[in-house]
This record gives sequence, C-alpha cells and structure tokens, in this order.
Amino acid sequence: MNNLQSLSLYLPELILTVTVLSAIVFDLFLPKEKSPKVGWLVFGGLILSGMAIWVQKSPTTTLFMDAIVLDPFAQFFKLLIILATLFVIIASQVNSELDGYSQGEYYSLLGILVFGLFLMVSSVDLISVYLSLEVVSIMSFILSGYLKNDKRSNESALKYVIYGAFSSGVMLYGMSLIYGIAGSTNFFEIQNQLVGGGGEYHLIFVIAVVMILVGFGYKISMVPFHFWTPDVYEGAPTTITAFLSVAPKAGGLALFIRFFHQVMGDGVALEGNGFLTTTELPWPQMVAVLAVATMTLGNLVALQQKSIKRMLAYSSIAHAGYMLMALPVLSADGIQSIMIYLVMYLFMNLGAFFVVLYVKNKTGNETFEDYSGLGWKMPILGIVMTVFMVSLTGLPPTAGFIGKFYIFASVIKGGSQFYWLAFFGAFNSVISLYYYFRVVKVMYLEGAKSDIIESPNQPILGLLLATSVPSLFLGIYWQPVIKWVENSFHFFTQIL
Amino acid sequence: MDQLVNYLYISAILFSLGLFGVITRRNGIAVLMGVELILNAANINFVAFSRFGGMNLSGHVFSLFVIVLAAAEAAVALAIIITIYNSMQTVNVDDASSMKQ
Amino acid sequence: MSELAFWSVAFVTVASAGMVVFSGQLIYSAIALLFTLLGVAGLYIFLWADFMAGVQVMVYIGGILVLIIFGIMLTHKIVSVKISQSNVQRKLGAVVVGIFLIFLTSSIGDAPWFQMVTTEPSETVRTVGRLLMTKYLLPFEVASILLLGSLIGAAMLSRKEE
Amino acid sequence: MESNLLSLLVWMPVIGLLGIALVPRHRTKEIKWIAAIATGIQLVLAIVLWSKFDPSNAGLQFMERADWIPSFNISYILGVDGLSLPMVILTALLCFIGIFVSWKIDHAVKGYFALFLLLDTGIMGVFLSMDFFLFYIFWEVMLLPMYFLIGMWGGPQREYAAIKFFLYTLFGSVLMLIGILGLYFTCGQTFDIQVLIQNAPEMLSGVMWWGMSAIKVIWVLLFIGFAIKVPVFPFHTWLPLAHVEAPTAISVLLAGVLLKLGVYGILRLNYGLMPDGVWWFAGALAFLGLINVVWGGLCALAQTDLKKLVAYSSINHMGYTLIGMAAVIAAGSANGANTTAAQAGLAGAVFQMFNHGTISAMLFILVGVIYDRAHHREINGFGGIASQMPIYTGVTALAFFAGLGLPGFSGFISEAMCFIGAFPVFKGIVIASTVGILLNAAYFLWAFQRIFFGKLNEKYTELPEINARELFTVIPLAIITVFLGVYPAPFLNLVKSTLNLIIEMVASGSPIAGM
Amino acid sequence: MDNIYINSSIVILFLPLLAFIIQIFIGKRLPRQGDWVSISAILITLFLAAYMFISMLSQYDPNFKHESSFMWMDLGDFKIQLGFLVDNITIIMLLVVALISSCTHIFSLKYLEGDIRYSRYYAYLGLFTFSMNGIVLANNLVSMYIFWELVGVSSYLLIGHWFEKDSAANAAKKAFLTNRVGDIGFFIGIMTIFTAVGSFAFTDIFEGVAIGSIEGATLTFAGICLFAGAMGKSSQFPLHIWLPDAMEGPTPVSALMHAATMVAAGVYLSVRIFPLMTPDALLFVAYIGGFTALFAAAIALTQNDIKKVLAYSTVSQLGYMILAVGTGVYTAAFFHLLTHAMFKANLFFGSGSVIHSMHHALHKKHDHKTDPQDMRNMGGFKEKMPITFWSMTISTLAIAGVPFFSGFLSKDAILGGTLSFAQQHPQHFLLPMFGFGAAAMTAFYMFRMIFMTFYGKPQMPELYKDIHESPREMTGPLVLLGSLSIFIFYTLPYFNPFSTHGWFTDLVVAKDSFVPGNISAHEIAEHAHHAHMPALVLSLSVAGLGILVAGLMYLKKSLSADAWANNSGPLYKLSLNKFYFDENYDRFLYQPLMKLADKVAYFDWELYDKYFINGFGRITSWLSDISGKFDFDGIDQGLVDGVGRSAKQVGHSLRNIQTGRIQNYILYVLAGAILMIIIQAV
Repeated sequence: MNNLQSLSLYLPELILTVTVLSAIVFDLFLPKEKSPKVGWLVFGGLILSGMAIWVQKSPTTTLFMDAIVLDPFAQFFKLLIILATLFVIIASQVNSELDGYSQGEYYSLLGILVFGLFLMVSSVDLISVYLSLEVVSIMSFILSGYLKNDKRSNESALKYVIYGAFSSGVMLYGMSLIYGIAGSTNFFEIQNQLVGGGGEYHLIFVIAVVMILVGFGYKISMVPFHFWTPDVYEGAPTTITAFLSVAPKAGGLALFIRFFHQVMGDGVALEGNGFLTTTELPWPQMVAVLAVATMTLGNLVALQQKSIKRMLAYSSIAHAGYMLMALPVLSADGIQSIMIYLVMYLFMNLGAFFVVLYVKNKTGNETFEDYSGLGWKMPILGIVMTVFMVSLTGLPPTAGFIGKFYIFASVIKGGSQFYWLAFFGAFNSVISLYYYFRVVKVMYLEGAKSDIIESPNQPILGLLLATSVPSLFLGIYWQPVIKWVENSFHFFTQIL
Repeated sequence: MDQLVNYLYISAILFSLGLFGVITRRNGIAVLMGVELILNAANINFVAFSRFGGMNLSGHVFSLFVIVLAAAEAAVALAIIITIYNSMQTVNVDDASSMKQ
Repeated sequence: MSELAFWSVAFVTVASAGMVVFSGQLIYSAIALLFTLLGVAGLYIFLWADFMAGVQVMVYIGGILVLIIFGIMLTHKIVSVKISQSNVQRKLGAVVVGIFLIFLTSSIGDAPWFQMVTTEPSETVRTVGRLLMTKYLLPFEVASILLLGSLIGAAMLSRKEE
Repeated sequence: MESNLLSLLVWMPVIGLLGIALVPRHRTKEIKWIAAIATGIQLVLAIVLWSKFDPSNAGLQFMERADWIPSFNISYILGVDGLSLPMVILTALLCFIGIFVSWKIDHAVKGYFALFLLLDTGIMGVFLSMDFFLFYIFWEVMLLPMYFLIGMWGGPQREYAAIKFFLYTLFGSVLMLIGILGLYFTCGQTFDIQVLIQNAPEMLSGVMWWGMSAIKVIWVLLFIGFAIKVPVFPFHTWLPLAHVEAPTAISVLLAGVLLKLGVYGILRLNYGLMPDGVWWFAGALAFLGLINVVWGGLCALAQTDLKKLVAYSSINHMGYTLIGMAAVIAAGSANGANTTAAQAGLAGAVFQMFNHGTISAMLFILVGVIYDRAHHREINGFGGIASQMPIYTGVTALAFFAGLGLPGFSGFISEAMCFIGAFPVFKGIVIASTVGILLNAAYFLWAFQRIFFGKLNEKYTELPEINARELFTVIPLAIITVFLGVYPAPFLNLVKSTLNLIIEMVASGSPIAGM
Repeated sequence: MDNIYINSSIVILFLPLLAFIIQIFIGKRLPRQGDWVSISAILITLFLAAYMFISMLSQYDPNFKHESSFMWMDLGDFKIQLGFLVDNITIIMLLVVALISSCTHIFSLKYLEGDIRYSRYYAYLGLFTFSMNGIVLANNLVSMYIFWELVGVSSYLLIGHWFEKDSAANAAKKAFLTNRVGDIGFFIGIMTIFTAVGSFAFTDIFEGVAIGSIEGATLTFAGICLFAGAMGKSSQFPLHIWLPDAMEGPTPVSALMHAATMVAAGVYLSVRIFPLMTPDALLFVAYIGGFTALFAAAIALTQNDIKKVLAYSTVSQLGYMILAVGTGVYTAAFFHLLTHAMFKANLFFGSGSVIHSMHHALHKKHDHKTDPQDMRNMGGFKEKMPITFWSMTISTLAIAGVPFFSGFLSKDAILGGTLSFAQQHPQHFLLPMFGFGAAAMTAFYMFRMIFMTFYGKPQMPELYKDIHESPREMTGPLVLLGSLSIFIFYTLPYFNPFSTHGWFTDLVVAKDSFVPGNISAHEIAEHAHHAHMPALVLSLSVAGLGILVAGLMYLKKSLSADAWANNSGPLYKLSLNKFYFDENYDRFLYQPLMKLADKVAYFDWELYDKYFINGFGRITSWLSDISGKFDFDGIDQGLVDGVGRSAKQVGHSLRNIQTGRIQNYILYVLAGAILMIIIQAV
C-alpha cells in the first residue's frame, strides 16, 4: 500500500505520535512537581491508541510500501504492550524512586518506546527491524538510567548502553551479511532468495543468523545473550524493570516469531498448518537448545539471589526460556501458546514487580529479609504475592499454569522428538518452585508476627487487584484469552 | 578494487577490531569508539553489497539510517557516560560493577 | 593507479582502526578514528556511493567524532594530551575475536553472494532521496522520532537536577 | 439436588471457606464451627450419595457435565463409581474428624481452617473429577494448602518438610502433566476420562516413541506422579518427614486420604487407560510392593519417634496395596484366567486403601493425643502409661492391633486378600512379603510395650486421660474398623462391580510386544 | 439354621464374646467387678457343651456331623463362606474348652482376688474362650486363621496381664511374635491351597485333594506350611521358645491356655488337616513332634521352677501328639489332647495352688525376694495341702503313663502307633525312640517335681507354718480335674484299664486320608493293633524306670542328683539352660534383625534421603564441574543437601559468571556465539 493510503491504517501510531509530541510540549508548561501529570496524558493517549487498534478492521496488508505490515498478530501484541504500559504508568505515579525527578521526559520517552515496540511487532523489513530495535533500546537506556542520583541506576544505564550498542552492532553486521546473500532487506524477498538457492548450507549463513540472534536474543534475554538483564533490572527504576520484563520481551518475541517463520521458513505455520524450514540450517534445534539453556540458567541462578528484584530478573529469563520452547515446534499451536503465555505472564510478572515496588516504597529495600513476616503485617500484599508466586511457578489454578500448559501441549503435539523439551520445561518448573516459594516462606513462615495490619494505599491496591485477579481468574476460565489469541492468529504472509 | 571480497575483508577486519575494542578498552568512550568501528564495518558491507548486487540502493539507505542512529546512540551513550562520571568520577566501565551475581 | 589508491585507502582505514583500538592515549585513538572514518568514506567512493561518502564525512566526522572528543574533554581534566587508557582481558579477547575473524574470512571468499553486474550511476543522491521519500518514508519518519527522543533523553540525562 | 450432588460435595468446603473469610480473625470459635458445619454437611452429602448409589452399576453415576474450555476440549465432568465412592466417604469423614482434631489450633486460626477446607475441596475434586484436566487441577490445588498447613502449623522442621513435600509432589505431577498431554494428543484430543478409557487401549497400541512403546512411556510418567503420592519405595522419603512435622489433623489427612490418591490414580488411570501396560508393569508393581512392605517395616522397627514409626508403617501398609493391585493380571488368559485371584487382589487393594485410611488416621490422632500431653513422641521416653491412662491405652491397643493386621479388624481382611490374590502369579514375592506381617507385629508390639508397659515413668503420674473430644474423633474410626473387620461385605459389595469391570479390561489386554 | 447343634454352637461361641464386651466397657463399674457376668456366661456355655456332648453320646454315631455356612464375602468369583462344623471332635473339644475355662474362671476368683485389673482379666478370659471356640467350630481355613490369631492376641493380653513387670511384657510380645512366625506359614499354606482348590472350606479342600487339584510337592508344601501354624501355636521345636516364658502370666491362664486348650489348637489343626497331608509332610510332622517331645523333656529334667517344669512338660506332651499325627494315628493324638488337657490343667491349677500359698506366706514375711515358684524353696507340703497334693499326684501318675489313669491310655495309643510306624518303616526307628525316651524322662521329672514339692523336709522352715491349703474355689477345680484323670471316664462303657477301647474310640474314628495313594486308616489301625502289646510293655517299663530313678534321687536320696548332674557335665548345663535357645535366637535372629532395621532406617534417612534424594550429590559436583569450572568451591564442598541445594550449587557456579563487568559479559556473548556457530557448523 502506498504511503498515503497507509496513513489511515496507521491511526494508532499516529495517535501515539501526537500524544508523545503533545506530552513533550505539555511538560514544558508544567512545574517540576506537577510533571507526573504528563503520565496521565500519555495514559489517555495510549487508551485512545488502544481503542483505535481495537476498532480497526483488521485487514491483513503491508503498509508504507512494504516497510511494515498490519495484521491481527501485530495488533495483538500492540494491545498487549499498551496494557503493560498502562499498568506501568499507573505504577510510576506511585513509585517513590522517581520522587525528586522531573517526570515529564519519563512518560514521553515511554511513549516513544511504545511507538518503537509497535514498529517492532509489525516490521517485515530489516531496516524497520533495526530501527525499531534501536528506538526501543535507546529509550530503554535512558529510562533505566533515569534516576541520575542513584549510582545503581547510572551503572545499569551504562551497562545497558554498552551492551545494547554492541549487540545491535553485531546484529547489524549479521543483517548486512543477510543483505549480501539475499540482495534485499525485505523479509519476503529474502525468503524468496533463500529458497532460490541462497539457503543452502554455508558457514557465512550460520554466522549471519547467529549474529542476528545476538540482537534478538538480547532483546528477549535469551541465554547466552542475557547477561545485561539482571544488572539492568536491578539498577533500573522498578517500574521500568517491570516494563522491560514484559513489553520489550513481547515485542522481541513477536519479531522473533515473524523473522524465523517468514525468513527462515516457508511461512505456512503462520497459516496454521505444517511447516518446513526453507534453509538447511538446523535452526529449530538450535533454538530448542537455547530455550532449554535459557530456562535452566535462569532458574538455577535465580535460586541464589538475595534480592527479590534480581531474583525476578532471572525468573524473567527463565520465562523467556519457557516461551522459546514452543518456537522450534514450528506450528501454529506453538505460536499461539507463546501468545497465550505472554498474556498470562504480563499479569503475573507485572504484579510481582508491583509488590516489590510497594515494599521498596515502604522499606527502601528489596532483599528477602525485608519480606520476612510480610504476610502477617500486610495480609493483602502477602496473599497477592503468593498468588503471583504460585502463578509464576505454574501451579493450577492460576494463569501461569495455563500458560505453561499450552506451551507444553504445543511441544508435545509437535511429536515425540520434542518430548525432551517438555521434560526440561517440567523439571525447570520444579526448580523454580524452590525460589518462588522462598518468597512465600519468608513472608509467612519467618519473621515476627505482627498484630498491626497495614493495608496498601488505593492506587497500589488497585494495581495489585488488577494484576492478581486475572492471574487467578485466567487460571480458572481462560476461554476469552484463547478466543482472542485465535482471532489474532492471522499474519500477513507469503507462502512459498 | 573491483572485487567484492576485498571490501568484505576490510570490513571483517574493522569489525573484529571494533569487537576487540569493545571487549578490551576500559575507558567508556574508547568502548564507544569500538562500537563505531563495528557500525562502520557493517556500513561498508551494506554499501559494497549494494554496489555489487545491482546497485539497488536499499543498502545505501540502510547505512544512512545506521549513521543517523549511530549519532543518536553516541549522544545518549555520552550523556550516560557523563552522568556516570558525575556520580563516580570515573569513566572506566569495569569500575561500574557494583551489581553482580 | 586507482588500484594503488584503493589499497592505500584500505591500509589507512585498517591501520588507523588498529590504532583506535590499541593506542594507549585516548586522544590518539580519537584522532585515529578520524582517519578510519575518512578511509571508510574513501571506500564508499570506490563503491560508487558518493552521497554516502558525503554523509559519512559530515555526520560521522562532523558530528559523532566531535561528540566523542567533547565527551573525552568533559570527562577528563585536560592538562595534557596524554589521557592514558588501559586495556583489560586482552588475551582472551584476542582469542575470541581472532576466532571470529577466522570464521568470517574463511567464509567470505566462497559465500553465495547476491551479485549482479551494473554500470556506475552518475550520482546516487537523487535515487536515495527518492527512496527515502517513497519506500523508506516510514523509517525516515521513525528516525526523526528517534532523534527527538534521543535529544530529549540526552538532555535530560546531562541536565543538572536542581 | 440429585443432579448437583457431586458438585455440592466438591464445593461445600469452598462455601465454608467463603463463610470463614467473612468472619473477623479473632472470632476463632465461629471460624471453627463454620468449618465443622461445612465438613459436616459434606459428610451428610457423602452419606446421601452412598445411600443413593447403585452398587450393581459398574459405570459412573451421578454424572455432571459442563463445557469449560471447549477449544481445548476441557470440560467439567464429575462422576462417581465403586472405586471412588469409598474414598469420597472416607475423605468426608476424615475431614470432618480432622476439624475436631484441629480444635486446639491456637494461632492463625482463620488461615488454618480456610486452608483446611481448600485442601478438602482439592481431595474431593480429585476423587470425583472425570476429566483429566480437572483431575490435574484438583491434584495440584491440594499442594498449596498442604504446604502452608505443614509449613505454618507443623513441628520444628516444618519449613523443610513442607518444601520437600511440595518439590517431591510437583516433580511427580509435572511428569504426570506431560503424560496427560501425551495421552491427549495420541488418543483423540480429549480429556474426558470415559472417552479416553474407550480410546486409549486401541489408539495407543503400536505407537512408538524413541523406539519405546508409547504405552510404557505414558505409564511410567503417570506412575511416577502417582507413586510419589503413594509413596512407592524410591520416592518415599518425603513421607516420614511430612508426617512427622505436620500438625496432627494434617497427618491424619495425609495418611488417611492423600496417600490413597496415588493408588486411586493408578487404578483409575494407569489401569483404566493402559490395560496392556498393566501386563508389562505388574511384576514391577508387586516387587515394589514387596520392597515397600519390607523396607517400611524395617524402618518402622528402628524408629524411636512414635509418629515416625506410624509414618513408616504407612509405607509398609501401602506396600500391601501395590501387591494386591498387581494381582489383577491373574485374570488374563496367560495366567489361567484366574479371575478369582484377580478379584481378591484388586478388591483387597481397594479395601486396604480404605482401611489404611481409617487405621492410620486413628494412629495419628492417638499419637497427637499423647503428644499434646507429654510434648514429645520419644517411644523410649514413656513407660507404664497403661496404668495412668487405661482408656487411652485401650484405644491405642485397638488401633495398634488393627494396624498390625489382626483378624477382627478390617486391615487383616484387606491384607489377606491382597496376598491371596497375588499369590497365584507372584508366589515368591508374596511369600517374601509375608515377612511384613511379622515386622508389622514386631514394631507395633515393641512400641506398645515400651510406651505402655513396665513401671510408670515418674514424670507422667499426672498425665490426664484422653478427653471426650479426642475420643469422639477416634471412636467412629474404630467402629468402622471393627465393623468392616467382622463383616466386610457392605464395603466389598459397593466396589465389586466397578472392580470387576477393571479386571475385565485388564484381562482383555495383553503384554506389549517389543520394546 | 434350625439345627440345635449349630444354634447351640452359636451361643457357645458368642456368649463369652458378650461377656468380654460387657466386661471391657462396664466391667469395672459392676458389682464385684463383674466376675459373675463372665462366670455365668462360661457356665452356660459349659452347660450347652455338656448338653451337646450328652446328646452326641446318646446318638453314638461316629459319622455324626452338622455343618452350616453363610456367605461372608462375595466378589463374583472370589467368595468366602464362613461356617460351623459340628462333629464328634468338635463337641469333645468344645466340652474341654468349656470345662477347663469354667474351672479357670472359678479358680481365678481367689487367685486373682484384689488384682488391679480384675475385670480386665475376666474380659480377656472371655475373649480367649470365644476365640478358642471359634477355632474349634471352624469349618474352613479362613475363620480358623482368624480365630487362630485372636487366640494369639488373648494370649498376648493375658500373659501381659502384669505388664508392670518387664519380663511379663517381654514374654507377651515374644509369644505373639513367635506365633506369628508360625502363622505366616499357616497363611502361606492357606494361600497355596486356595490357589489350587479355590475354596477355604475343609470339605471342598479335601475334595480337591481327592480329585488331584493339588498334589505332589505342592500339597506337601501346603501341608507343611499349614503345619507351621500348628508348630507355632503348639510350641513345637524350633518355635517352642515362647511357651516357657508365657508362664509369666497368671497361673490359671497357664492352665487354661498354655496347657490345656490354646496350645492344643495346633494339634487340633493337625488333626483337622490330617486328611490332606502327604506322607512326606507327615514324616516332617512326625520328626518335629518326636524331637520336640524328647528335647523338651530333656530340658524339663533339670528345671527348678515349678511352672517351668510343667511348661516344658507341656511342650513335650504336645510333641507327643504331633508325633502321633505324623505317624498316622491322629485319633490317638486327639485322645491324648483330651486326657492331657485334663491332667495338665490340673497340674497347673495345683502348682497355682502351691504358688498362691507360697505367695501368701512370703507376703506375710514381707519377703519379696524369694521366688515363690522355685521348687528348691518348697518341700513337705504334703501335709499342709492334702487336696492339692492328691490331685496333683493323680495327674502326675496320669502323665507318667501309669495304668488306671487316663494318660496311660492315650500315651499307649501313641506309642503303639509310633512303634508300628517304625515297624513298617524301619528307617524311621528314631521316632519310637523319641517317644519312649520322652516317656521315661516324663516319669522322672514329674515325680521329681512331686517329691521336691510335697515330700522331704521343708526347705524354708520359716515359711512352712504359713503354708495353707487353698480355698474352696481353688480346690474345687483340682478335685474335679483330678478325678477326670482316672481311666474310667475315657473307657466307658467298658472297664478295661489297659485298653483304650471306649466311647472315645467308638466315636472318634480315623478316616482315610484324601491324598491319593496314602495308606488307609484301616491299615494303620491294623498295624497299631499289632504293635499294641510290645508298646504297652515298653512304655510301662520306661515309666517305671523314670519313677524309680526319681524316687531314688529325690525321695530316698540314695542317688545324688548333684553328683549325676556333675557327671553328666555339659549335658546338664545344656538342659538347665534350655539348650541356649533363647540366647542363640537373640544373637543370631533378633539382634541381627534389629541391626538390619537400624541400618535400613539409617540408610533410608541419613543416606538415601540426605544424599541421593536431597543431594544428587555426585551429579551436583559433576554438573558444577561441567558448568564452566567457575566455582571450585562447589566441588570441594562436595555433597550437599538437596536437589534444591545441588541445583543451587550449579546456580552458584553459573552465578559467578555474572561478574558485574560488562566487558566480561560481552566476551561471554561472543564466546557463546562462537560456540553456537561451531555447533551449527559441525
């Protein structure tokens, strides 16, 4: 579709852009202490944009002369990202870490980040991919270093920026090699070229794919490209950590799915059928191994952590591993299960971070000791945190279980050659129990019991309910999620 | 000069040197220079492939964007390095290692 | 003749890049980077990319390099040009990078590159410009938003919080 | 009411839980009574169910069915048959009794009873759900309350015991989940257990995974999940710890009902879905039973902690069940179509499940009684209690004798039936496991002697006698034990048609060819 | 079920149970602690048993038999029917049980007077009577096994009546466990038979044996296994160890259970299952019985505790009966069971009477050290306790096999059978030698007991004046049972004191074995008849010899017992120490078992759980080794607690990769990428 026609279908992004611009302008007129108000502007803009997405007749087409696509799959991720961002914006309003900083930029940059994610989930061109990754990365660098007076925040930004620049550089080099092989940056043309002979096995192709994986893997914290995750998550403002653990990960996975199925495969899986890789490169096996490595490492190291925030960082690595497990199966079920998992993951992971946020607001700390006896002091917080931990472990009847269930189901449906993946996933769930329940143990079985009961304040309570109720309810009745995912399972694709 | 591989070798060397710089330089700004080398290596590739791939200019456009983004990235990176310098009086990246394990 | 020119440009590029990485003096590294960037611009010319060479000189040398030098000066109390700079994990790094280089060089030669013979266009500016306004309009606009964001972010970070 | 009887049974405790949630936490009396009433109603419902149950019908009765997640063929299906009915009654009874056993809980009362009721729902749900997915959900729902109940109200090592129990069980259940999914995709994409029972034997046969028969793979996956609950020998070490550390009422439920879940699962699912697998595994099952019997017996003999002794006795007793279950293959034509033995063995196993439920519950309650008074459970630390607490001694003697398989108590009949059933097929194993009968007697009598006989320990001249509330919790179980020991027919009539159906299915199976 | 015999049996069976239930729940609150409840219950059963006995006599039909069953459980193919079998043997046995039990109840009125658990005691007596009658009435192996074990329990409870004494508690436990060993065999036998025959009822089983459903080695195995139950209950070698210890129980209990009835249950079982025993199995039975008879008698020779002498005597006599079963004359075994029940119960009551009186005398002196059961403290009681003396003497004459007394008749029948068996099978010449040897010893030790207790000088003169005859409640049973040791009660309606011929032999007639090919009952009787005369002469002479030696040693003192003891050297010591059986069992069975249990428990808890389940120890160090050698401490620390811990361990080493230095990370990333490339490229 040409550029002008595309504009009408680009309404959500346009709304977002306008929102960001007006936020920047709005910020200029606000005194520093009123700057959090910008958040509500962005909040409104996001809702509008979300509504625009919701009402869009989901045509499956390319926009802007094949630079991006518009399809229900992308819309699904956009809505997911908006949802996560809305939660984070509310949480940011009560994040006491941000006190004393002018917060206008915080929300504007968050808006730009969301814009970048929108682009990421709909990219079908290496240029758009690179651009979107950079937008997301650069905004993330800034946001994680937002607490300028906090050394840990500074440090996390520095690590993030070096790591990010390096990763995107390597990925870029890999993309240049792909461009050299295919002569194009467009996914569909690359796919054609690969099938036409460029896909035969050659070392340069391996190198190119691995280099691209460095970039993608960095975005979704896949082992061995995950090293930045714990340090950045620990140092960044908690709300940003929560955001990073959900939204860019979702975007990265969407990109991952699209790239591997459209460029490296025949795209049939995107139509809901069987699947073949178009290259001789055994990348599904590679991804499978990486998935196992990711969840195992995430879980094993999470066992060791003293800080709950950092533990959650590793746990988010492990969850990336679970989701990646469904990728090598190369089936529609696999992709759908990842989408389902993301929905479930959004609620439980954000919720857990919000509890961390609240405790940090209260005690200024985030180690396990700070949680001792919490279940008695703040019963609601304790119960809600227990729900999140149970859900993250993947026990019924919580959303986390349903997510895992669908992942395992798609893996097992993939045939007996994938059973080992399911076993690894299963054992990892057992290991994860140990550290998730350390939180529960600390909250309930340790520390002095207190008779004074504290109740969290309204916005936090609302956030916790808004995340914990779905975490529980979606474990009991998740048909709507399935429907949504099934309806969203339409790609703009070209089948060979 | 009319051989694609010549350019590719040059870019490979540049890329490797860039990697080496990123890995070994302690000074944050020097690390940044390493990153610039990597990006330039990629750009050489893009332009070279464009030249030998029938002069389709998407390679040029790509490298154009890379240059632009490199600028943005450099700006942000330097800003971050400066905040680090302000708070820690050092720009050595391995001094920033309070968070680990 | 042009062959000789090519190889000397290539040599300057690579050698100065080596200096960027190995030099003990930060300022020397920065200056060496200037030559590398210039060399790359030269290579662009050999690759019929005149517009890109121009952009390279203007943005990279005129912008980024200046930025870097500013960065050096802002983060060091300059009493002399000698701002020493040390390296870490050289051996391991050399091994890893060396392996990478071997991989790359061993596979570049016989890789199935997409190749097509064409003639040199008189200039590329027009085509690139048209591409930016048509096919790559969206990336172009996105880049502008990114620049805006970076600007705000960098300003925010550098700003002294009162 | 008729049509929703099973749902009511399952959800009654949750209704109670909601009631408890509304009561302020300091009104402990009300909380306890709400819990008692909820479980009491559940017990009444169970008895109603029993009275309306048609024992001549081998299939599922009181079926309830509702769509749940149609896109994955997940439904809410409840049903009861001869295999589950006794367990339902046992669960309802023990939960009701458990409330009164827990009457003295003094901290975090609200949490305790809420979790207790949640646990109750989980157990009941497992026994009644006829959808594999639902089954799994209930299976896992039990874990969390159990974790807290052990971890918060348990003994000195409670945290360790709780997490160990949790890890162990989760390990088993994730394997089970994989097995369930494997079944789902190979047997017509359904979780409906009835349909699976129809489909699985045919659709699984001949399917090979990694050169192994799919039946074997799924069998092992499910079996490990269930075996951990039973617990079968190499997976048993969570049990002594959990039993010892858990508060009395929870030990009662653990031993009385939770262990039965494993056997129930094996019978319902392993046996029901993979009759061919039974042929493959029966020998191993009997052998594991032997190890359970002997190992558990020897360990019990060496214990000096009374509760640990009772815990190991559970391992010992569950061994008999395994041996009885293995007897089913006697009905196959390869073994001379000896349905007599198969019936004896299987009915013995199911009966033993029930009896162990009542007997071990009694034992744990009694251990709790003495612990509440003396604040320790060291067997050698007592002595001569018999003259101080004659009624307690009498009741304990009854429980111990029931535990050691004395005729006149139900445990004897079931043990004997297990042995008699398995004898034709597993002569050597059965003869070897009769050692268990001796060990049984040895550890119980020796413990009894050390606690109750001899000169009265000076410290305990003031020990108060067992009180009415405690007696109230034990007497019903004692009556059941004795009654069924004298006249087991009411129980056996309840289960026999269903069990005979299982036997028929297994008998029609055949050993798996090849790997 | 309108059969009068069956109905009476039901009443006989359940009345004592009712008494038990009443006593256990409300006994303590009844007047006189409810002893009258038990006594009236047992007297009614006695009356009914007597009634049944008389009507049996009046019918005088050797094939008298009533059977009734009901369905106990029915699973389709697996059915168990329980039921009653009333035939002549049953009725005789019922009468014996009821009679001895009644005597015990009455005897205990005084003997247990003032005991703290008086009502409990009567309750347990009721339980015992119930269980014993159950065994007697069973028409199938299942109910027999059930009551078999219940008898064991009542024995446990009664032996442990004075559980404050550790020795009593130990003896109770020992009795139960030793019995259980035999019961396991019994149970295996039941299973073997059921597997082959498909039924538990005797009639079905015999039918099955007859038609060959079970035969050969299997049948032999089954027979020996069933007999193992009898070995336990009847205290046969090598399971004899519990019976002497069981004397820790109150003496009336010893009389009832450990002399007359419970221990006879083993014989009763052997008699019942005789028709299915193969020759091989029977031979096993015979040797066990014969050896036990001699072996126990040898121990009894040197015992000084009056009850121990009687206990070993009981073991020996039971060995006799078993020997008789083994040699085929099982009716003789049952006959001896009957006569033995009377005189042995009487002997125990007598000893009880003596002990009671000793006890009271000692009590008066506040002497709690002297053992009231040690015969070396007695002597010359003849004058003080004439009734006891005379009734015990009569019984002693009976047990020694002196003509005109019951024991002579039954013993003679056994010895005759044994002798004839040896005549038929000369290679088994040992069997009659066991029998006659035991007979000689029996005569000796029994008279030794009488002489030491009632004759000679009082060994403790200070006690002597306080020794009194026991009250009427105790002497009554003595008189009754003493008189029942006279031959006339067994030979009626004939009066030949040298022939066993009487109502018993008329009514209890040996039946042919059902095992195909076994020698017929008629032939056995024929052979036995021929051996009758030599056996009679032999037995008389050995009995005479035994009595003579005893008289010389302990009455006339012309032979020095001490000298003989010294001369016999180790033999004496062996006998005195019961051939060290308890010690060896302790050392070679009990201790190793406990050690094994401790080892297993230790392994289970300390090793398996800690290191394997918790540890996955070696795997841990191995994994951490592989996981990059980042953490050498992890390997050094070695085995740790927990999959949890071991996972932690791996996690720890992995964690150390996270150095916090960004350039390390980048290096790792590149290394990882290289690794991936290499893996893909290979």
